[in-house]
Amino acid sequence: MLSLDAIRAQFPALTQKVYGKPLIYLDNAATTQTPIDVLVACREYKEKSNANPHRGAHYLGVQATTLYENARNKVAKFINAASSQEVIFTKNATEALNLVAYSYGMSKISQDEEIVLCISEHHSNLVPWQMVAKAKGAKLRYLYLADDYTLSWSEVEKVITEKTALVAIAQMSNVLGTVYPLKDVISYAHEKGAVVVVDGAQSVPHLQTDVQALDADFFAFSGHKMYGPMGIGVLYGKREHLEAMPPFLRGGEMVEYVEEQVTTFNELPYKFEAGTPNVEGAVGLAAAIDFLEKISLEDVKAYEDGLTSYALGKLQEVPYLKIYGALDAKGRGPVISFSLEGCHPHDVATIVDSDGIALRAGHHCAQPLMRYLGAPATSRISFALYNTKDEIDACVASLKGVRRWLGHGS
Amino acid sequence: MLSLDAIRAQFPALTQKVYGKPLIYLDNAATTQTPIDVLVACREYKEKSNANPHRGAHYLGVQATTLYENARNKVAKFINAASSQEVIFTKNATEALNLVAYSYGMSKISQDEEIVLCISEHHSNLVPWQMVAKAKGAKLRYLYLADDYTLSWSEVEKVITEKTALVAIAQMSNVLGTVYPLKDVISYAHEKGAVVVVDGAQSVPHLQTDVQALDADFFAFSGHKMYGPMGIGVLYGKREHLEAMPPFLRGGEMVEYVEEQVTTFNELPYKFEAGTPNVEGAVGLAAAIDFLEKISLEDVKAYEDGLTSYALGKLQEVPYLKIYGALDAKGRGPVISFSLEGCHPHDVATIVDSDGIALRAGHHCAQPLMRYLGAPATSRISFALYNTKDEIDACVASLKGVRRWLGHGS
Amino acid sequence: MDLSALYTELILEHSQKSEHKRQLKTSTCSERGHNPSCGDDITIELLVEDGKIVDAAFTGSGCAISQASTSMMIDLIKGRSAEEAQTLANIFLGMIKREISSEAELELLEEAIAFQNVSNMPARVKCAVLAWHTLTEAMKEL
Amino acid sequence: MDLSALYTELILEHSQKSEHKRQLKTSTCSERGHNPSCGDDITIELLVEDGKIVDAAFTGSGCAISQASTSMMIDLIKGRSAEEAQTLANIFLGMIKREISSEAELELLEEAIAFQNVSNMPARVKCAVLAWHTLTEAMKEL
Ligand SMILES: Cc1ncc(COP(=O)(O)O)c(C=O)c1O
Ligand SMILES: Cc1ncc(COP(=O)(O)O)c(C=O)c1O
Repeated sequence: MLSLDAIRAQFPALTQKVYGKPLIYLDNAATTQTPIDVLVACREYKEKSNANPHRGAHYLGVQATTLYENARNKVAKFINAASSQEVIFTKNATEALNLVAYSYGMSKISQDEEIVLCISEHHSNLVPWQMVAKAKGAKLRYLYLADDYTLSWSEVEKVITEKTALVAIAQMSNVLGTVYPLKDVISYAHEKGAVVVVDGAQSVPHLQTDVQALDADFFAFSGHKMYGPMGIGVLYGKREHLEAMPPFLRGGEMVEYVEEQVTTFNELPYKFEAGTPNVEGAVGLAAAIDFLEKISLEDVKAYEDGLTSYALGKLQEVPYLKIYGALDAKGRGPVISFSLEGCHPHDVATIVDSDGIALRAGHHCAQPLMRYLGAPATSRISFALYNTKDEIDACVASLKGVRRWLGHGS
Repeated sequence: MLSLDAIRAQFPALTQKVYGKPLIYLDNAATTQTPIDVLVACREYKEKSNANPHRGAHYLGVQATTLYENARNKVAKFINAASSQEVIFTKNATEALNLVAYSYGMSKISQDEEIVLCISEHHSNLVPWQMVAKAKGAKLRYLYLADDYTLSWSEVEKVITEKTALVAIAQMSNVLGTVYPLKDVISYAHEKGAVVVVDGAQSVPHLQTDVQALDADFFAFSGHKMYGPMGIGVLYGKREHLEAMPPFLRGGEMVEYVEEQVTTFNELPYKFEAGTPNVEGAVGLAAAIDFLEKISLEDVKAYEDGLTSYALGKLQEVPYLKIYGALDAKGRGPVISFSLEGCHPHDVATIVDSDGIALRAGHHCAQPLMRYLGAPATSRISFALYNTKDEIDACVASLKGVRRWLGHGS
Repeated sequence: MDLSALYTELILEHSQKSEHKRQLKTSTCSERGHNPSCGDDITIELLVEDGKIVDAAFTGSGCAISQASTSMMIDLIKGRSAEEAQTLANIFLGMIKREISSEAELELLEEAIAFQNVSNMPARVKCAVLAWHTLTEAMKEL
Repeated sequence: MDLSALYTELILEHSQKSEHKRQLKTSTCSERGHNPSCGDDITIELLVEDGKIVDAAFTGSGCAISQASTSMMIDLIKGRSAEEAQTLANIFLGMIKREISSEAELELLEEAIAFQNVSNMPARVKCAVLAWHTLTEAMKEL
């Protein structure tokens, strides 16, 4: 593994000061900072290869097409897809999940079938399914969590049944950090005849992804949460599903023959990519994958697990602090939500912000979970491979001062 | 106006050589090259302000939100929207047009109503309407063009009728260069009770846009065709329509309250922006607008009209060359399609490419128009504000050699 | 960023225990206001007689800023006419948007002038103005 | 880029007037192949008797590369067995993908070896291989 200093040196954003203090960025589950290699790859693309891909019989057009398709191949290998034709570029995980909801959900799910979600789903893997359920007369059911924030097998067996047409679930909760036992859930769902849509937005930067080993039917994630640019996301889908699905966005590139009244569609993956794609975004995502693979996801995980363990220990020493999630780094990712008694998370964020520390406060786009937890909002810290124990110490020290600032004594 | 040299100096991509020859980039209707100010703005955002907007109560979150909303305000002013709440960021023009088709089209258009398109529409403003027509039992009708590639008023009166629910039309054709008299068409369509969706992808970089003067109901365009980044586009919609429309993509940011079974939606424009937006794309688009406004669109138009006039004259001197489009720069933009007798456009593109000249060959995502013109494909050159008469001369010289390369004598 | 200019003793006092945080027995109008993204959620009740706000109170939860702002607002408007209350709301909102800076006008806000600093804190503006927007909505029912 | 290595006299001759551009009176199988994005659109007809391609022809339109490639392919496969034709198609496709470079194998392609350069031109690969993919599809019907 590279040294931490060497890694941090690759992130220009980490050297900045806010309010005259060194930035401590602990909002990585919202979006990560970007290494220089990604910035340079995007810039080089614009300066040396910029063109509309798939359209030009000229030099730059060929360059752009090659870079774009190389990025697709890199993603396919990174997540171990059987074929790069199963990799569709979208603008973010949200669009990827909507693609599945509109194209698969609206065409394959029927009245009285059931769609199963986990109660911890992010709105992006929840609101689209509300739409499908409502439009098709299907029923939305939830997997609820045990007191230790895990998903019990009895809950799985209770909720996923022969009636289940589709299960949509995140691999890692963006609030609790819980990593769900998806391999087992997916195999069980398949036994019951359901397809499974995995929201990998949180897990991809932290765990080795293998869509074939998971046997996921669909798998969605975003570039900007894994050191890549904004504006690029990925939907993986098994070929058999993608072939059978109608297109979603329609327009240039995704067609074969267009007549005045009818259109035939292009082959995979182009059938699902309408309009000019974000080539620079794809190129940046490929560079982010190179960056991650150079370090290796195994080392990333080991390092981040260390941070998580350390932080869980330290946070528990903070008076009046309650953690929402497992207290052990095993089976969870580097995302820790908590509350400080008597302190609204928004005030907590403002107070630690004044020390240069970026954490997040709110419902984290998981309102049903917040309601289930009985917390209108929480504070959340989340780590990337560039965070340090010193930063955790600084955050903990700052958190210890919060109650005083809010007039609760020390 | 800035000097041409000063303008060209701002585009790093224009200094490159291909096959050892200076690049002559004449494929601007597909995508434009990017000025340094845009590259720098995107980079600075990533290094100094990168965060997930609308979510953070921390310093960077505020920065990102401010930059993103400033970009929206800039776009609103640039197109003269009544309010920046009417400006929705999408990934490209295609997504913007699909948003209107899915949200407005699928909810407001009924059986036996008519959707009117122009025969020159780009697939992105055509295939979505085929979907709506088919799903809703509506009828798709076309405005055909006169022999001089213009839209006659009698055609407008014939095709747009009381039955018309929606007219979807580009302000400028990406094949013919024709600029349609949209102000009149829109006012006539409004009299008949139809709404009008304007595809501004080609016109925005060349003509001053004023959505209120046009009285367009919807107006879509892409950043990458106007010197901005890829992965960012815009949908303008009149507030009254947007308020009444259901959301399209669903997920984070676009919600108000999410319960397990039902959701209420955020106010405009957020209702239509699901998931993490492409902030760097929006920042780059804002920088592109600054770049254009520093020169002034009036000057851009005057300069580009000069190029178009010059090119039309020179191309007519090329033996066996036929232009598809008006031969006069008036009423058209800097996009010129043509064929060379006996030469397939793809071969034409390869041959001029070997001289470092990028032009485009194919159906230009307008197959119904190609069929209407009786040409399976054409060659196309299209100008940006950085092209020169010398480049046109070089292109014309190269074109003159094409027939020889293909064995047709000189 | 100067936290002590934000979390002043006055603001903390109001946020922690406000005499106005209660329910009215009878009210002329009430309005719920919320910032879904941060979870602030308050309901304001007014008892208006002959155009005068004779009683006012609030319930709900939220951050220190939104709670204190609501409490101070009620301090200020109780006993005033609905018109005066609207004028004060306009001044408060104008102060936060930095559109109003005249000392004379701002002084009319009395203790609520303590929120002037929030105009420099885009992330907290929504918290400070929630009550005042909600008041404006409530009074539309009169 | 060396145009003369692409638009050779041989390729131009085949592209401009091919004796194989015609319709068969009777055929065993026929297949349409197209590259929608560039407009190449050809139909290949085969007359196969006792496993042998006794006649073959094509119709349609496209660029010089696709037309010449189709014409040379028909030159090559006429009179051969379907198996031999398939082997030749595999060699051609392998040559373009740069997976096959053995001189001995490539020589079996005879004139069609002229397309070897196209393997350096990603924009034109589709044009060169269209006929050969179409042939493969056509022979699946046998
Ligand atoms: C007229 C017209 N409309 C729509 C589009 C689609 O734009 P985009 O591919 O950026 O979505 C284009 C360009 O490809 C165009 O020329
Ligand atoms: C678990 C989870 N799913 C989906 C998303 C949506 O990702 P994006 O906003 O990039 O579309 C997020 C992040 O916001 C997330 O944390």
